Amino acid sequence: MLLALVLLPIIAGSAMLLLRGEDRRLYRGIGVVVALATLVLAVAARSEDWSAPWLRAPFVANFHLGIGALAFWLIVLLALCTACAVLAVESARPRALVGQLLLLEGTMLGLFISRDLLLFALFYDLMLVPVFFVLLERGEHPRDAWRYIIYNFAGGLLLLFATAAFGVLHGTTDVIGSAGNAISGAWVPWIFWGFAIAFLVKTPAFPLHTWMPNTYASLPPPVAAVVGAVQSKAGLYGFFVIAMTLMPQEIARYSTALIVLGTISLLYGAVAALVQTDAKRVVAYSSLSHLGLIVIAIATQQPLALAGAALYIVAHGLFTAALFIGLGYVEEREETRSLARLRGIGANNPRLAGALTIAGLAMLGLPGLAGFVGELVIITGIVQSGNVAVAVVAVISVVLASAYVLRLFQGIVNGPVAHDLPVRRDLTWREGIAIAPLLLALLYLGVNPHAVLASGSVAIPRAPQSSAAGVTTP
Amino acid sequence: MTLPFTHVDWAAVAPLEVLAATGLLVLLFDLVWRPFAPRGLSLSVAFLGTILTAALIAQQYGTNVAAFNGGYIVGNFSVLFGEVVLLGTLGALALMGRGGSDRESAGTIALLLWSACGALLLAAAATTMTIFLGIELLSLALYCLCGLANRKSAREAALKYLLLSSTASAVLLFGMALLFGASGSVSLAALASPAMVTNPLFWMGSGFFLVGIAFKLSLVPFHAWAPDVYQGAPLPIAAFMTVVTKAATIAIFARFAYAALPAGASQMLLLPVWAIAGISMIVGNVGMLAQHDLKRLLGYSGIAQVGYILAALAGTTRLGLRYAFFYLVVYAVMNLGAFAVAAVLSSGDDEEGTQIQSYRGLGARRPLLAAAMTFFLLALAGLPPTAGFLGKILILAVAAGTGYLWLAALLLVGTAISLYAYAKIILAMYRPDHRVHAADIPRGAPLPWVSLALCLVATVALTFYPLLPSGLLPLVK
Amino acid sequence: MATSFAGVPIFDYEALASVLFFIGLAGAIARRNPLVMLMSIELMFNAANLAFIVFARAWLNNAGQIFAFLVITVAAAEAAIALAIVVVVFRSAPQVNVDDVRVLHG
Amino acid sequence: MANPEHVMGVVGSYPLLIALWLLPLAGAVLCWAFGPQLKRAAGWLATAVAFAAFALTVASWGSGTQSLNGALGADQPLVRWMPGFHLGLLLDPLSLLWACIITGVGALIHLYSIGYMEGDSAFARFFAYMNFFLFAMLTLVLSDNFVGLLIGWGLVGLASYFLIGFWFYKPSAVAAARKAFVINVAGDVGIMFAIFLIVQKTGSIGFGNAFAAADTYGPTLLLAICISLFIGAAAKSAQVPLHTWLPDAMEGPTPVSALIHAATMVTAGVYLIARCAPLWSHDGNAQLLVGTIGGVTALTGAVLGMVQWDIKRILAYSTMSQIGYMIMGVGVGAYEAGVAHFFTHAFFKAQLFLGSGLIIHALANEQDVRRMGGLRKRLPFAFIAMLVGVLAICGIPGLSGSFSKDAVIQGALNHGHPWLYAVGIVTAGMTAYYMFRMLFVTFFGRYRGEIDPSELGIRHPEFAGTAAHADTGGHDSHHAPAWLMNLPVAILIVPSIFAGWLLYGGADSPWHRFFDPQFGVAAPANVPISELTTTLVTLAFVAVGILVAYLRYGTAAARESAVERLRRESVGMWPILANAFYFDVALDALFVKTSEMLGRLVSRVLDPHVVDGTVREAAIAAQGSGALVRSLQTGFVRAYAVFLAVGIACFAAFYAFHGVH
Repeated sequence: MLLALVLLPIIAGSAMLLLRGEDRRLYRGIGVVVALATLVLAVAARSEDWSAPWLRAPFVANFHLGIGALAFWLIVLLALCTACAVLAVESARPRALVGQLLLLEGTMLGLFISRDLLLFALFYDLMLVPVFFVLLERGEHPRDAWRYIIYNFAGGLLLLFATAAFGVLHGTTDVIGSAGNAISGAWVPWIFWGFAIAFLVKTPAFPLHTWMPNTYASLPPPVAAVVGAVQSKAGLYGFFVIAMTLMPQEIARYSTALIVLGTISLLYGAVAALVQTDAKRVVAYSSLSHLGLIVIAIATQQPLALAGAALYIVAHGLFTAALFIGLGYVEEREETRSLARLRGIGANNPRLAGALTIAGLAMLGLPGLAGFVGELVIITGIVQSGNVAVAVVAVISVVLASAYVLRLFQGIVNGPVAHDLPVRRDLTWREGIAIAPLLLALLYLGVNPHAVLASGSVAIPRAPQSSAAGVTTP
Repeated sequence: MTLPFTHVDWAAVAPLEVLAATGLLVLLFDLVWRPFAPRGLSLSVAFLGTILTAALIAQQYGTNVAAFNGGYIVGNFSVLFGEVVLLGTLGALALMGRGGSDRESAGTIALLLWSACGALLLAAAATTMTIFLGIELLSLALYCLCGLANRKSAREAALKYLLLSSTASAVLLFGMALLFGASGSVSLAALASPAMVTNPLFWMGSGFFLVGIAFKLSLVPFHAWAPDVYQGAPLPIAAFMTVVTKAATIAIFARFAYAALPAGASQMLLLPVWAIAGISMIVGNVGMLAQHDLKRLLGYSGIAQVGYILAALAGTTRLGLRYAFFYLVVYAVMNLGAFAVAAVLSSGDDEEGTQIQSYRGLGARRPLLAAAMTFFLLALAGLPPTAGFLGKILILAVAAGTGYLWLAALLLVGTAISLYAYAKIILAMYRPDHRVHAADIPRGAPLPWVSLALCLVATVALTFYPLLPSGLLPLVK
Repeated sequence: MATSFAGVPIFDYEALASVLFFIGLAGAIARRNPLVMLMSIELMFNAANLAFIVFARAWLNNAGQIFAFLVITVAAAEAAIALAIVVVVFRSAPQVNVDDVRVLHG
Repeated sequence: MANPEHVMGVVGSYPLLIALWLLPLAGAVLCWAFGPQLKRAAGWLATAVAFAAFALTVASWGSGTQSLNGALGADQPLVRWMPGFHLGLLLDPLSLLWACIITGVGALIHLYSIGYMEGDSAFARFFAYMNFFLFAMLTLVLSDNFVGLLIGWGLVGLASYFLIGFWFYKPSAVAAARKAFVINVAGDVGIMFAIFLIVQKTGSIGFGNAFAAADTYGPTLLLAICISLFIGAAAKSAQVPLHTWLPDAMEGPTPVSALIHAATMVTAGVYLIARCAPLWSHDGNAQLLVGTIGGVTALTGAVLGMVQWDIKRILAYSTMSQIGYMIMGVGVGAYEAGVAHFFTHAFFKAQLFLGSGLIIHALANEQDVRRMGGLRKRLPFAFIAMLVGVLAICGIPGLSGSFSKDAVIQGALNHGHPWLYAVGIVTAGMTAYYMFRMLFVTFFGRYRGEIDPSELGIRHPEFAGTAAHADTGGHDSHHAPAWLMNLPVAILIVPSIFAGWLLYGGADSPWHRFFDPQFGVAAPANVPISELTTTLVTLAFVAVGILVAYLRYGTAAARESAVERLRRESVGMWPILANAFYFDVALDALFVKTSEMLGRLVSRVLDPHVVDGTVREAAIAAQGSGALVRSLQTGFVRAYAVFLAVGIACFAAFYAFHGVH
């Protein structure tokens, strides 16, 4: 069933790319069904473990699939975001877009359920491809596709190297989600930084982030939603299941460096978001800021911070996706994303305004929504780890967040109606349904975040590995 | 007087004989039936002969025969490299079925097969004499083949290849003479003696020998011929050269590096080769950045890819040889695939279709072709789920394991640059504003399509079922 | 291994072969006429041949002599192909100069 | 706090409490979701919800005041996030008091709003927000832990944001809303920070655990926690220097100003400090700091209140000043007095705002007192309402304000802060001055609404809160029956006058008996000045204030020359007062301008040119090397041969070198 989980969206997506016709309702329908089917499959296969041999030398690698605690929530997030994004697709050529979205989902699913480092690396690079093509065909400038692929591929190469070196050193790469595989030695710092840089590119964190604002601004909103919400978490997920589990000594040794990078990202993204004129870029830079907080949390290794990080990963995914989808609606209606031109949407589109409000409030960490819980628990953990100064910076960034979110949200929604922009009708049922689940999830997790919080503290496996079928030693 | 060679010796070279005879048959059939079945017949015969040869070689798997006084050693090594050579040959033959003029097609095919004979010889050659014979057989046929298109550039490619390759052959030969002087034997086995470590003749001979090898592998700074020749040569011949010449030469190099060097000297002796392999990864990939012709670009790409393969051999470990071989196969498949796409798109002798400009807007006009091309380019860059990804990771693992970290680092840098170059082509194919430029593109003959599909399947399949034969160690005696 | 041959030390033969080889190499680089370049390459081949024969004599191993014959044969074949290619390339050219042949570059 | 888990109240199941808490949320959701269908009924629905909540609060009185084994009040556990992170509801005398005011005064203001908001295009949305505010405020005061309190803290900020920016087509309202929200978030993070520190020490977010450990924090940590909490309190309760949002917040509809920015939300800081009394009682430095800031705020608010012309801004500064009193009271340790002032202030300030709302409503959104005058006859009910409010706030004996204000002033002295005592008395005098100034200018003399604004010294009518440019969405087209707005005001008059009597009687007063279990015994009043003396001195200052106001604005001569006088005063106002001590300018320069400058630096210089520039340079370098490789590939076969020869030479040199060695 795990195999089906990965293959279903990939096959459906590929088939869609090869088909003909541009029936929007049909393809949207198929896409939503597939995305929801993966959700069902993921829940059903939650305790499964599947493995088949791959390499025997120079290290053992297996096609080993399984769903970890944190991965499960990421998969739920991914399936949800994909379903919503597909539903929000509004293109004259929807077939390829939906197909690419499903491919993106499939590759990322593969990443999250990989229990083998090599397989992880494979999906890590593979998931670049659909986004690259979307950028190429639908991006605002081919330059954005370049930037995206070059940065991420460079990160992917380092991951590749680190994986290879890890395999040689440890003898097997079948290590994700199982205890007792921590490595140490003179080489390990190199391997660690290989992984870490790759993950920091993907997240992204300062100073490896410059691909991100362009990419997010350039992507069609549904894809931007999935990329910003879930793909950016691949690196953080990697920190959890790889860097932290396999190289605990290194992450402790270099925690200062990571904390510094995270802190710079935190402030850098926040102040940059304050002055952007492109609505999507505000969200992009805010992402830099928020994910910097998670990097700090990971670097402290404090259980509370990790629990918060797990929740914040999910929460950030939810509100980022909701915001990108919502801004997509705005752009589609007003034909611009410029904050200098947009205003007064709320007068004619109260439902859209409401959706943007909730998403924006979640982003600025309004108490009661999921983002707040994540921030609170993370920073509590940071303080517990003794980094009070970092916590001060973090709360400053929270204040800045309220400033840039309000600037974004008020700029679009409030003010007198902009008469030079077209007036369109409010959200349709379809559009509403495409964004509502994300907002409801934000509300729910804000009140009852227990399950997701718990996944962060158990992400580092302590129990002995369950014996996997089909694995033979070389 | 009795012949010094026995039945066993001739049996060992039976595949070569079959392949050579196939070449003759092609000519013969062409002579007789030319008016009725101009090209299809020649191609069919050539295919059958090549496949028969491949089957015969496959039968030799697991055997171990040192034929002709150790001049031709059959073993798993020769079998596997021989199969790669034949794979490349089949790929090139498939590209010949792409339409265009029938003039001289039988001759071309025959020359191609004979050239492949030389390559097969190299896969098993274990004396300098057989090596020289193989290289010349391979090269002489290729000189002609390069010029076999009614284009100025093809003739120029032939001339350049001829002049430069001959010079390199002479250097190689001179190296062989010095090695002979050092050991008193043409056998590579004699070189493995510990006495060689202090013999200046051996060192100088190895140096010249390796220059010759490096030239055939088109390593920097002996690479200058490669882009010109690949661009000028007819498309199937360029494909053939990138795969077959490389496979055969790597076989020779591996045999020399693994089996013919005295213990203790090998790392220092081969250091220049690793160095130029590293430089090649960078120069080859950088060279791709400013290119406007696909064949030329793939020529530069080949320079870098050979560098990757050699990086696996660095340290001369058993595993390294396996991964070098694996990457060679992968490279052959994805490279042939890329050439197959180009073959579908270009028709006639002028081969205008290989201009990158003509790929503009392909994504909209011929989505399948564009997707296939993208796939192969990404494979060359090493993105999953292609075997290029797995090949690279294995090479990295070997380089990490043997301590050649600088080669691994150069590989990473080179790969990053290469994606930049490949992405340029992909960009040209998919850029929306290029949609209008798409010229009318021919449907293409079936054979290249088949080749393309097979390469595609193989490139994916190799990722998940990697072909990593054990027992690949080359022998000299 | 014999150290001299017909009263001349082996080293001298080696030196001669080397000199011939490098003269050939220099010629291959310096001359513009492809025919002269080919002749220079032949010179390099023959330098190797000389070395083979000398070493064959020195080691009392006739494989070197066989090798020399092989080289002569191959060189003949190569010359045939080379001349054909040169003729094809320069068929309509006023003079035979390899520097005129550079459609392919970059 | 005898029980080991350190839960403050008696743990149990209290459905009434949950109902009381969630009912306004349900009302809000209903009004929001079905606004278009409900139309005017939305107002009645929301009002009914508010009254029901008030009824539930009263019904919960028993559980809120119960006491069992040292546990006071009712505690209802809700959800558990993580170990140490348990959320729940707590109803004890303190929260009971706040809940009563929130729902009681809130219900009256809801009723008033039905009339005031009549005809507004977003009528239902307004009531959804109002109910949402009730819910948020109840969350704040009913939580039994800091996180729940912070959630409420944030949500009231949100409700305030929505309601300030309710007329979102007005750019000034939008800007005011944003400013209020951002400053409030700055306060939120202060509380957040306190939570971090508390969790680090106690591993729990519950009030009980935090207070039980009060004597184990050590002076530094305790001070840090108190300061962090006070940042939150200061932002919410408009304490200097985080007060600048409150005057701007008057952009919201007047009922909002009454409910949120006078009676309830802005007193959350008072609640917080009263709630955290165990912490403050352990830290003299924190008491001094908070008391001082309260005093400074009281004084600043009064000074600025004296020079305002917008009726709502006068009331806003007066609110700020009165909250300064409360903060001063709870800050120095006179918790009962501070809380009492909250209690009385809620009534008379709500009444003042609602009264001003009557005027504004009647004058078609005119808010500038210079353009009023002589309204005593035109709006007699409003005059009575305002008069009672003014007398109460000035501390005229017998009215509610006098009891609580004197208690605060005396409390400052009792707890050893003579300077604050003095400040309190002086401020009382100033309060009397500016309130009577407002009263005289508004209700006496001649109506000045027809006079050209420039003659009154109004240079920029569009900025002065006049109705000239305020488009309030067809607000004037309907008029609700007058009783809808008058009734709540009339009801409020009663407690405005009499609520203070609860304090009468010193240690035997109902007030003290109610709060004794909460705050314990007050500090021994071992001071040279008796309460009676204090009252008399204060009264003297008040009398002076009233007299000055009368002389300047109330005499017959002053009324005659009102136009000329107002013009002169407006034009001649000192810039430092006109700019409200430059707090806005300073905050803007320090934080807003700085962070925007940083943002521009980052996104226009660092990002494109330095960070990305490095990568771009690398790409350009790669392209350049590509061109270099291309140019080396000249096409001359002899050049290639030269490469070959060079390579041969290098190889030969290497191997010759190693061959010889």
